Amino acid sequence: MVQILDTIGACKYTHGGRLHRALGDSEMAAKKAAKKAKDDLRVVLDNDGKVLKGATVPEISDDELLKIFDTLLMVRIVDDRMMRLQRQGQLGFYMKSLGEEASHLSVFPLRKSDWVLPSYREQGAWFWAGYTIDDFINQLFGNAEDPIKGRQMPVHHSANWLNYVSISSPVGTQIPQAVGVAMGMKIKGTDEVAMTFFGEGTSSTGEFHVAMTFAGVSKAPVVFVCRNNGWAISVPQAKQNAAESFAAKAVGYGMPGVRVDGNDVLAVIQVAREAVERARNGEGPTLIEAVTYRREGHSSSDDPSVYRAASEPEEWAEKDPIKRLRGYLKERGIYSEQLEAEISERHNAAITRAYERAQSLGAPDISTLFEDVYEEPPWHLEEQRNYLMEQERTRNPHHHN
Amino acid sequence: MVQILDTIGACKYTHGGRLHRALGDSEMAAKKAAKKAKDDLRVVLDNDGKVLKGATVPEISDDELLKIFDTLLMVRIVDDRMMRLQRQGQLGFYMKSLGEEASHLSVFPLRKSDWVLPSYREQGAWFWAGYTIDDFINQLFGNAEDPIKGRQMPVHHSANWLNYVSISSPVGTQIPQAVGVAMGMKIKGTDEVAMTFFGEGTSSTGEFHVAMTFAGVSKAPVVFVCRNNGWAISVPQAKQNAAESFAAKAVGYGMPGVRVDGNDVLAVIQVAREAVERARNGEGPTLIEAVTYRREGHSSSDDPSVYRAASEPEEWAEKDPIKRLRGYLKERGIYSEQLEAEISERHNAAITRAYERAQSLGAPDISTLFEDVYEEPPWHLEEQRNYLMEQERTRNPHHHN
Amino acid sequence: MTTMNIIQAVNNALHIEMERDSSVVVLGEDVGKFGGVFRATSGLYDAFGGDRVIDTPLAESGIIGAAIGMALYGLRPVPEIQFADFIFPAFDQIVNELAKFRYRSGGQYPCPVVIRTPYGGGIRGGHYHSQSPEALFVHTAGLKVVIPSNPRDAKGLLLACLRQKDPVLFMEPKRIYRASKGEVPEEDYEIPLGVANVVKEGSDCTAVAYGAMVPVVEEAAKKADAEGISVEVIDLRTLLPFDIETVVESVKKTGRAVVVHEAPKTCGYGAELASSIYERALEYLEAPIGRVTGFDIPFPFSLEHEYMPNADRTLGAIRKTLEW
Amino acid sequence: MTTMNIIQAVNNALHIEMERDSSVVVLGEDVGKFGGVFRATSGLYDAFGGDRVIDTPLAESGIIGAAIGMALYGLRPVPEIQFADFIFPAFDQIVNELAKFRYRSGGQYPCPVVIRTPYGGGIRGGHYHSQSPEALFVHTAGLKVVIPSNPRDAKGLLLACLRQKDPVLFMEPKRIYRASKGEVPEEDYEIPLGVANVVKEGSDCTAVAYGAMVPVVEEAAKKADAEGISVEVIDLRTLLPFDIETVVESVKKTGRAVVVHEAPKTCGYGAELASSIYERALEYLEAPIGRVTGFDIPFPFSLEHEYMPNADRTLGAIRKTLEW
Ligand SMILES: Cc1ncc(C[n+]2csc(CCOP(=O)(O)OP(=O)(O)O)c2C)c(N)n1
Ligand SMILES: Cc1ncc(C[n+]2csc(CCOP(=O)(O)OP(=O)(O)O)c2C)c(N)n1
Ligand SMILES: [Mg+2]
Ligand SMILES: [Mg+2]
Repeated sequence: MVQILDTIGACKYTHGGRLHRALGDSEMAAKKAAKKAKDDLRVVLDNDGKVLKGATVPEISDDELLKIFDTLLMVRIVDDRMMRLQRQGQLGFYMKSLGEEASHLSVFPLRKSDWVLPSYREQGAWFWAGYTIDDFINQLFGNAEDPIKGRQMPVHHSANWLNYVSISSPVGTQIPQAVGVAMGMKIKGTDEVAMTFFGEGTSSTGEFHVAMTFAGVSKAPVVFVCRNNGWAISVPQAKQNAAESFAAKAVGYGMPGVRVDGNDVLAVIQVAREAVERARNGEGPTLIEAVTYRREGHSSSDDPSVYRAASEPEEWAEKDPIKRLRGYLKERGIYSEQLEAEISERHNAAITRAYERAQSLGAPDISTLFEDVYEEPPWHLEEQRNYLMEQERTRNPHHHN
Repeated sequence: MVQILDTIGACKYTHGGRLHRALGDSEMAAKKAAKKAKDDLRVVLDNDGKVLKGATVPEISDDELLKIFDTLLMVRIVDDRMMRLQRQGQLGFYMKSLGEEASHLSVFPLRKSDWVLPSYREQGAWFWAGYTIDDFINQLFGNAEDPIKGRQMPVHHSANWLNYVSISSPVGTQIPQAVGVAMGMKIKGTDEVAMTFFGEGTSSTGEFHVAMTFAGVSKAPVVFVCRNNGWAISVPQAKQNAAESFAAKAVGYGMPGVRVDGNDVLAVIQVAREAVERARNGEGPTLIEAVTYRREGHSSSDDPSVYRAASEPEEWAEKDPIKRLRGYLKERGIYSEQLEAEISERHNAAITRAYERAQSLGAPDISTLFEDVYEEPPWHLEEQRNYLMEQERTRNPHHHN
Repeated sequence: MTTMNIIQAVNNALHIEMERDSSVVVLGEDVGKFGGVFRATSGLYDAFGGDRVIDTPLAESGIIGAAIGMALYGLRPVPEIQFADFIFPAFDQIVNELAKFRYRSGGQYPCPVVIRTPYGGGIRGGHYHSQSPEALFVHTAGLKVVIPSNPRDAKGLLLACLRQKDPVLFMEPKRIYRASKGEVPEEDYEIPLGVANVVKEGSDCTAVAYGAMVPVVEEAAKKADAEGISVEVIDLRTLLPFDIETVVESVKKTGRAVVVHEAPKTCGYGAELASSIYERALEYLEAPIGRVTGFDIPFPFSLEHEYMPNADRTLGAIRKTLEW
Repeated sequence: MTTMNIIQAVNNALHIEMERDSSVVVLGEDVGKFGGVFRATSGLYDAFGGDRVIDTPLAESGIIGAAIGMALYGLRPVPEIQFADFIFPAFDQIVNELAKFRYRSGGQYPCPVVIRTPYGGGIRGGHYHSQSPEALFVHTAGLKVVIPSNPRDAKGLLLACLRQKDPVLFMEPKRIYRASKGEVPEEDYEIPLGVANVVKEGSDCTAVAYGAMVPVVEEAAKKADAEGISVEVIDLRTLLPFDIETVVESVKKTGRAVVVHEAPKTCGYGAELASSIYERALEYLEAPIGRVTGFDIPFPFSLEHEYMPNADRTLGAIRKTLEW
């Protein structure tokens, strides 16, 4: 970052005058803004869960707090169990969120009628909205009860009953789509809001830019949540962005950009609430940068030891979002170890049940291969289906039951 | 713009504290920076060509000044003559630069070994570099002496002997390419610079964003010149960008963004010089926004009366770049009407000569159709060429001679 | 009935459907007050306002991305891509997103976006205002591809597209945008997708084309007639799913076929059409199927007239099937 | 000779060429310290430094756009697209820019970029880690398309690509990235583009494939042998320009052909290959050419094994050409 600051600083403007103002002024202001945007970080809780001096605590009821705690814990347990299944060869692929769970709760302020266009690393958002562990695990297994009929790799969920839109692998495609949903909301004159998630690496895509541009101009009710977890597979954030922060990019689109401690669930909710309010009130889009850290590999296929020091994730463990929330619940007097044990047990039991059923189910029926390509299969798909049905069945080399 | 300012202002942050700083601060700083970036506009000359009080005048010799004047005049004359040819049905298509000519002189500080990746509306940059009126008109006619063998529509020049890269119609594609050229310069360890031009509408493309991102991160020696001429065909700049300015976008990429009066050739040269120096010195990229105005239609196919008031271009005529430079030359005592008449006459005569020859030449030979697809035509192109040669010749319905 | 050209017919269909269905939204570059660079959306802005006729920023991936979002949300967006040559920045949104949304969501998220775009050569547009990229989209499972060749079809096919639930690429033959004029019913009507039109019956050779190549083939058929060769001319209208039955029936009757398109030959649509015919009617074929196409070169400027398939080249190919 | 798999062979070719030619530059996502998600660029960063082995921001259009700029400037960029499924954001840069630069500049600006990308199914990758978009690029005049099927070819073909001046899409069959092992000369050698490899001679039917389908066809040929059917197996190696002579010679000899690829059938590469064969050898053909391909659906996940062409389906198609 020092290098980048130098770049800006090194630009010397020597002219002055009335109309011909030294560009140094705007340069300096821009630099200051960028620097501020980097330094400013909404935080409510310290690393132990104590409220920081002077911080305003967002209004969240005890019940809600416990439900949030429950959800974060659920993500962690699910992640742990699923990765173990993956390591045992039971599951082809998995992606964890370890350390990033709080950022998922950006969806806290949303209503049932709002829409979410997620990326692949926001399990907590799904669980918060009511996506069940059965749905979740059936999707991972791509079995006959998978809500998307075994059509996509693990972690590519879709739940139209929740207005959670089908996850795509090509990163960033959901961002302009979210703007389209929000433009639709505006056209229809509702007070609904669209929220979309993506990683900081994904902010480098053209999709991010066109989405931000469309949103700025249309003032569509959309909230952009950039999970800055420091890494895009092996590429560190400094190789994605020479600006002071990701939130600073909002300046270029005429919308507010906000940085929040993505490991502090209270701060995340506070910032998300403000952004959702703004959108709902017709005040337009907001870019939120949730500053967090991907403490494990990118996915089950990754080995981060090749490209980063082990000490890095260790340092971030200090800021663990569950630890901090736990501390806060204690402060607030609504935590007990027994409670946490019960929650864990409940989730573990539910996972075991869901897993047992999921792995007992076969793949969807072969004829489903040709469904949903179009509303009705045209002749060539009928022909291809008939052909395939006549073939001897191929063994599924990956079948786990 | 008022609307957009409101959007930003309307975001109210109520929290305070030490770590938990009110985001209002960075919001305000960002807003201030954005506003400054809009207000700050490098200007040297007033509308009559008088140097503004306090302005620093860039060092440009009298000879150079006269050559600049010559080039601007040439663009205007060529534009006028070519559009007349188009109206007479002699030319299929043309694009004028009326009022924007000064912005072309961004190339003034470049050396022979530097590279330019233009868009389609910088005739002056080509002429400045030495592209001849014969090359220019032969390209427009796509005739046997067209440097690109009649391969592209009018105004899509290419001159590898000048390091001016082949113009493309899909807007924005040249921007990441310019970054690639600059990355190449950096890899080879030269002190060369790449400059690229594009319109403000084109800043909405994904290409702009990925180029700026790559440039910011790589610190490649590239200068981005955004000609903000107010319109992208029928779409006004306010529908492309909700930020305070186009220069403000630089903040999101960690590079300086500079606004300059694009109708003041001295200011353009001053700003370009600084940016080129920075790039040459290894200090990285700069985004220049040259604020100007497209006083005529987008192209010979356009009719701006459908979408904008006639008063708008009239107002901008006040800021005419040639008028201002003429005033300055007078102030400096190196202008005479006779001189201008001589320049005009020379260009007009050269155009007439070039046009006469250009329209007397036929299209390139039919066999050239199959050249340059690959270094050597593979069998299928040989086959297709032989097939075509066997056919009866088709009349060229557009041939003008 | 009124006389309309293709642009007017498209415009008329959009008017009718926007009137009938308030969820129809038009978006794209210059489609608003200006009414589109070819004037296909002319008058819509005044009739339906800036909320439903949206001038977007200059970014095709944004246009299609936003259209997808609108469709997911329940609207019926009709994005315009100013020239088919400029569709490629949106290619990812089209082939990876639009085409796959219904499938990948297990049927949860249909995505009825109808993309309109003018395509094709013959207007002195050079590389980037002339391309015919239909084959790329036909190869993309999940899309339908429709190309009308005349005003009547343009209106009826577009209305049919707007009333079914699959994503469609609706490619408009800009070379004959104004030149193709004809009687068009003023009322609301649909021409079903997937049904070809036998433009002219014949017995010696089947010539299949679509879009701007239909009149070219008709001209060739007329010339052939003069030589005593009877050509059956089929206007495919829908490229995917295409009307294999009509085509194969015709070829079984004539025993010969040529396919004509402007796009480059290699891996062009003609390859598919020919292969499909061979597979179903090899024993009926008296000669190899002729492919009259553009060349495997970027679309040229000065020599465009030599590049474009014309009646003579088509006639030559027809003759060849008879002389083989 | 050493035993290598395809990844190692690709890596070896890159090492050799970067050593030999200082203008070769590798760029892409995760290609640096990490050595690429498939490890194809492993060790290059340490050997040649961050200036020539560049981890880029996450933007394919930027990767190809920058590569084009480098090539114009005189370097020899070798961008990696992490999966062929992610090439579409760069589609415009590839089809409108890279493919057309030499032509549109009248030969002034050759653009020798070699894009490497793993493609294909069979790895449980679902929609977006399995696609085979080769036909789209074969249809794009100005590009060459190369797909090796084994380590020896991978190295020799890649070295040949890096030493000619046209843009190439070099598609690597990731399903057999590691599974395909074989003896590879350690020294520098080239395998010429445009020349197919007759993997196995035969007399009853010609089976043409490329990439990961070559071993599938070989397996089918073995099974066919057991039934007394002699199959000639051709590995195309270069899809454009393809070795029409070898293919047509073979079909003239055998009188029958099947083409096999993973991509969807409609407008797939098989359509071109089949049409080209019919056009040149119709009178030799005893039966329609079989197309054994993926289905016209987005690439599936759970039922991938039913989607992928396999030896049995290939054998079925071969039998059909004999029984017709
Ligand atoms: C268009 C595209 N290019 C490349 C990839 C391969 N890829 C998958 S995830 C990823 C990194 C994404 O990083 P980031 O956006 O920071 O999200 P994170 O994984 O950190 O949550 C890459 C390069 C992809 N999925 N899509
Ligand atoms: C990718 C792409 N989309 C659309 C077009 C059609 N088009 C040509 S110029 C233009 C407007 C460009 O405006 P701007 O960038 O402001 O440049 P200006 O013409 O004002 O110089 C448009 C939409 C194009 N050439 N390329
Ligand atoms: Mg990340
Ligand atoms: Mg403009």
